[in-house]
Amino acid sequence: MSIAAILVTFALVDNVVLSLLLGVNPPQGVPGSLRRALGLGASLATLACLASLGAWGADTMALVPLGLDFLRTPVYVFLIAGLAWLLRKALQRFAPRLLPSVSFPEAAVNAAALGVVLIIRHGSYTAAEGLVAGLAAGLGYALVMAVLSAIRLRLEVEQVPRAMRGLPLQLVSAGLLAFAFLAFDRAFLARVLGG
Amino acid sequence: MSDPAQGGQARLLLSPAPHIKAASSTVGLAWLVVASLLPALAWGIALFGIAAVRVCAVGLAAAVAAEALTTVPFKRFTLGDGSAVLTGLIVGMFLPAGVSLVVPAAASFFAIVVVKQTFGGLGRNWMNPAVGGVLFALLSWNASMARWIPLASGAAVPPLDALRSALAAGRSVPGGPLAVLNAAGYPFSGADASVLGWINGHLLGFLHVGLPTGAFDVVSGMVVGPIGAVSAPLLLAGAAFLLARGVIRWEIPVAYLAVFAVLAFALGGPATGRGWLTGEALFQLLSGTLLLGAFFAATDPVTSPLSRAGRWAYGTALGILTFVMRYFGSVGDGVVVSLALGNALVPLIDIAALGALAPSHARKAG
Amino acid sequence: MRTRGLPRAGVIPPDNSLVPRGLAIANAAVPSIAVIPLLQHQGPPALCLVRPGDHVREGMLIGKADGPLSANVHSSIPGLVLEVPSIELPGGTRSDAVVIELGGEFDRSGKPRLTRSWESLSRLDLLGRIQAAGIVGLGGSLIPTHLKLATAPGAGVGLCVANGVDSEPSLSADDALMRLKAVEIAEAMRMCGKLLVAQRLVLAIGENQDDLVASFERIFREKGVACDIVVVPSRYPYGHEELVMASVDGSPAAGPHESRGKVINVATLHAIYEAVALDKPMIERVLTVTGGAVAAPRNLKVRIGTLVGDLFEECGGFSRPPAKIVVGGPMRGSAVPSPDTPVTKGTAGVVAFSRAEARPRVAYPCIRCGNCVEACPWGLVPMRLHKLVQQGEADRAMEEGLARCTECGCCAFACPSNIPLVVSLREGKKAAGRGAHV
Amino acid sequence: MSANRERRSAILVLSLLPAAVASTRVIDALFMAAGVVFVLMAMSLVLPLARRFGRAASEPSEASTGETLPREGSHAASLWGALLLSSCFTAIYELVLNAVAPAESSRLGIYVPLIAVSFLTMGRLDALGVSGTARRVAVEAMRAGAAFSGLLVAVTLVREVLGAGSITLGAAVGRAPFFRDPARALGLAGGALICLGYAAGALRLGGRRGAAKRKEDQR
Repeated sequence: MSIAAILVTFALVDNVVLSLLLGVNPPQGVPGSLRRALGLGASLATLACLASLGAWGADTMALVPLGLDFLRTPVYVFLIAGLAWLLRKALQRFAPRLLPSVSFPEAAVNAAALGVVLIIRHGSYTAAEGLVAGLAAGLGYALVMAVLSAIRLRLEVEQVPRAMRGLPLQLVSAGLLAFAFLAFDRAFLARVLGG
Repeated sequence: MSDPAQGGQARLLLSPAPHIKAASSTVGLAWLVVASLLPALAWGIALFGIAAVRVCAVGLAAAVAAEALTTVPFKRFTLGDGSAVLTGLIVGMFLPAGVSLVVPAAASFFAIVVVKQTFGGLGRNWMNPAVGGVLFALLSWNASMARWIPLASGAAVPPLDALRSALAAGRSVPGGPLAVLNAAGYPFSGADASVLGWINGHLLGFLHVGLPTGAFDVVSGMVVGPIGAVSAPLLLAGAAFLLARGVIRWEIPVAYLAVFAVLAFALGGPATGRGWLTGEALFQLLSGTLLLGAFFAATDPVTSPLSRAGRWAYGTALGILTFVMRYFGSVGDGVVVSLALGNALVPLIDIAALGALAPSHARKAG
Repeated sequence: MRTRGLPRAGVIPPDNSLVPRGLAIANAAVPSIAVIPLLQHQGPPALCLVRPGDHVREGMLIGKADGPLSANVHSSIPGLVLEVPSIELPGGTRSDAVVIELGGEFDRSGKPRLTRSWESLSRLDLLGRIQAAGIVGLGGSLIPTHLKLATAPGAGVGLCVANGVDSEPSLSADDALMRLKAVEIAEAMRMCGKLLVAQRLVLAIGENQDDLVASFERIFREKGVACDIVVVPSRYPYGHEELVMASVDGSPAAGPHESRGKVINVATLHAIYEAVALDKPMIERVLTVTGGAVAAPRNLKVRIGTLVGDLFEECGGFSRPPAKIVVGGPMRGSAVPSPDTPVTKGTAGVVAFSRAEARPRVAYPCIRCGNCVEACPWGLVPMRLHKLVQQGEADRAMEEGLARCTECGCCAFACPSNIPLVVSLREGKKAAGRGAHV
Repeated sequence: MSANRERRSAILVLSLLPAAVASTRVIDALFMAAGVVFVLMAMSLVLPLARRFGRAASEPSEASTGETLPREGSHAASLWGALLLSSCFTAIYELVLNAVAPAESSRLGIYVPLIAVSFLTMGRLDALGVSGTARRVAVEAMRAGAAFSGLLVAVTLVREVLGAGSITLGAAVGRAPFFRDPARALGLAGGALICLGYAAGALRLGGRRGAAKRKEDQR
């Protein structure tokens, strides 16, 4: 698969939020500011890149040769948790200014990263392709989160039905957006890259 | 003495400033748009017959029923504002006449209930209800959405679809989309032959150029297509009426169509088997639901940006999206899905253009 | 001379000015009863110097400025003080008012006055006369004028702008004043230039008044005043100080304009001239009486304290029954419950709307047309601020710029859904101050 | 109290997202629900034991739901442990599913391993780990699992009937005859999001009704 195909696939066609439904954070749902949306995207891009690399290493060096692929889930989970922890420590140490806008130890990002890594490993990509895929997933996540958080900012001031205020409307909005994103399907991918 | 306080006259009004108002009013805007759509709808009904009436009637009735069901129990009476009727009408006009009647009903219902009333009704939805409803139909009933009613000339699919399948089959010939269609044996009407024969013979003959067969059909709307989208002249007339009355703003359709035409001309050539800078912009502009979408769905004030700069950006984004979706996408002719994506971008465009919608983007005082 | 590059802002209200341009200013009859509020300015009310039963002379000080932000109040007619009740002023504030019954002799009116030379006066003396005369900003600010003209020694401002742009649609009192008293205004500009040690004098007028350019150019040439004339777009609210300043120095309305120069309304300038050259306190002003219910709308020179109802009598009474009477202009003025409210220093006009004009309008849902965004001269998003306030998020509205709202009314004027945006934004400012929910 | 309730239903709905998109047929929903219930129950049984052996980290964690990962402090170790447990139980379920229903296992694909980091397991775990007796913890876990399963099956049922016109239970496919033209869009990811949006709204309405009723009962 070409680099462009991987980018389009992971950013648009198999968008983390809209087709895997991963990475929406429980307490507030969609982020309440664009800054935070982009921070989440950056966090996911970094984490998914590193984790896909790590997962590739673990698979090729340990799990597959030893016939331990049933241990993939715990290994990936720990890999991602550990990486997130390390990234946070590193940021605290070297760039504390960035801390408020990125968010490493977050369930949403971790679940999304796990999803991305699982897809990458299921699709048997190479290490380099995995890196690009992780980056693309982060980009797609940032894009969708930015759009959704702008929609959220707009809906926040409207008098919406009380039962639907907040999370329910965010989900319905995400659903409508997911419908629109179906424009980016496999046929689209094939035509763009083929034509 | 005509002192009102002592003259026993009616008491003076005590309303807050400002005490004068601009002449514009939202009352009846939606009804004006409905009126402007009727000629194009009538054309579609004339072409496709009773089936078209059925589809539009079901779409309209479902929209009105859905609006009534979601508002009347809450003591809100909004049917008079015309927005539900407009939504139902546009949904019907986007559909082919041969579609199963479940489709207009479900699309209108989805449009009103999910896309609009879930968000609190008119003015609060971020996606145009009709666009959402038609998108839902396109995703749900793909096969039914391609059930066209053939014309007397024998044409059974829209020229755009015929072009697509001809190109997909590798039957590209030099000379543009109509040449491809003619080579593929697409039937055009008898009127087309006689009108073009006259034009080519009497007006253009001495210039040694000629309009390709099918040009008259495509321009006049004697083609297969969605009920309300076939007649370009009547759609343009409706749009001109709305523009003249100040109901819609011109920035969005102008940017939309211009960007799309430029892209179709510059980059659309290779897709139709020709070189760069040779794309057939006019054929693409007049085909499919582009004019209907650009003038009647993209201009919905609720789902378009607040500022002038934002409207230019929105129109441009729509042009790009529609180009990409029409040439590479597979959801309908790419207009509806582009409008849906464009609607989703509007809140972002507003933030960028106004810089005042998010607290972190609040303008500095001064 | 013409300004360009300004953001397109504001609105073009329908031209309702029923007073023909160039119609002479008529003198209103001296009222038999004058009601003179002690609060006619920003800041605390003046201290009352008279008691019921006192006899007052024309132009006598009856209210003494209470602190530096306050302004003197003078009696506009000679006569007997009947009482000093508390009355409600247009807009809802309350103030004590001295009620005077006309009687006795006029000290000033009808007597020839000598024009005093002011060139030799020191800046302090000049300022003292302005302060004593109780002059306040007549363009709407109502800030005591001597505060604006007082500068620290040696620290002059760059610009001194005379603002002749209509402050409100339909109000042509300033325009009439400029046509009638151009020489006096030019003279007052020189005074202010001296007071402010201004490097540049500018007269700003609206596009719709550009026939005034030639006459002012001639006067400036004759008097040897170095003064530029700047023509600003005739859109409301381009008469606002900040926008006038932006028009004059070409930069967009940003930052406190006070540091770049001073903008003084022409009516204020005329009052300054009268105070300095004629030793006349602020006891009368020119205002516009108009509206669809008025038989013969016109500009009147009116004594402070005259009741609004009497002004309509001056203009031929009502041609049709008034449904709403507004003190001030149609965009920002306050509707009053009865015409028995006095003219104050800040009253630039009174409008009597007929029933057809005052028809109340039903509000419809916002359809996000963006008209209010285009109309707002301060680049705000009124519809979003309104919704924030309605949601009880007034503090967030302040963060998003509500504090910059001047309540000019452009958004509500432009709103096709008749949403009372100004009311809501005003509520929001109050609520944000309290930190409470509306 | 109501804010807490709100937060709980938010966790419930959001943890449903990946499971809901994976389940386009009722049978998928049953298998996903079984997995979640299994992991939840197993953890609620093992965790108190593990805690008894380990150092009792009895402080409640500060941000609970948003945090699946240890930051600092005394509960860090227990969170790492919980993560270990949940991923191991998930791996066990994967193995079992693969053995019992290999076709189903490959259909659900990556969504089974994702149970490990599901907000529900994590969110519960926080509540579980810190307070209460083993029995209370088990009851809590059971209640959460039941809510998850019920909602997932309900949403999937709606989506399958309206979106595919069928009801699939195991190999048996029931046709819903009156849906000759099913709205396929509901079977897509967007359909899952929209259905869950309404489910969240309904939960809130139900919660509010319930709270009002309880208030009345107390009077």
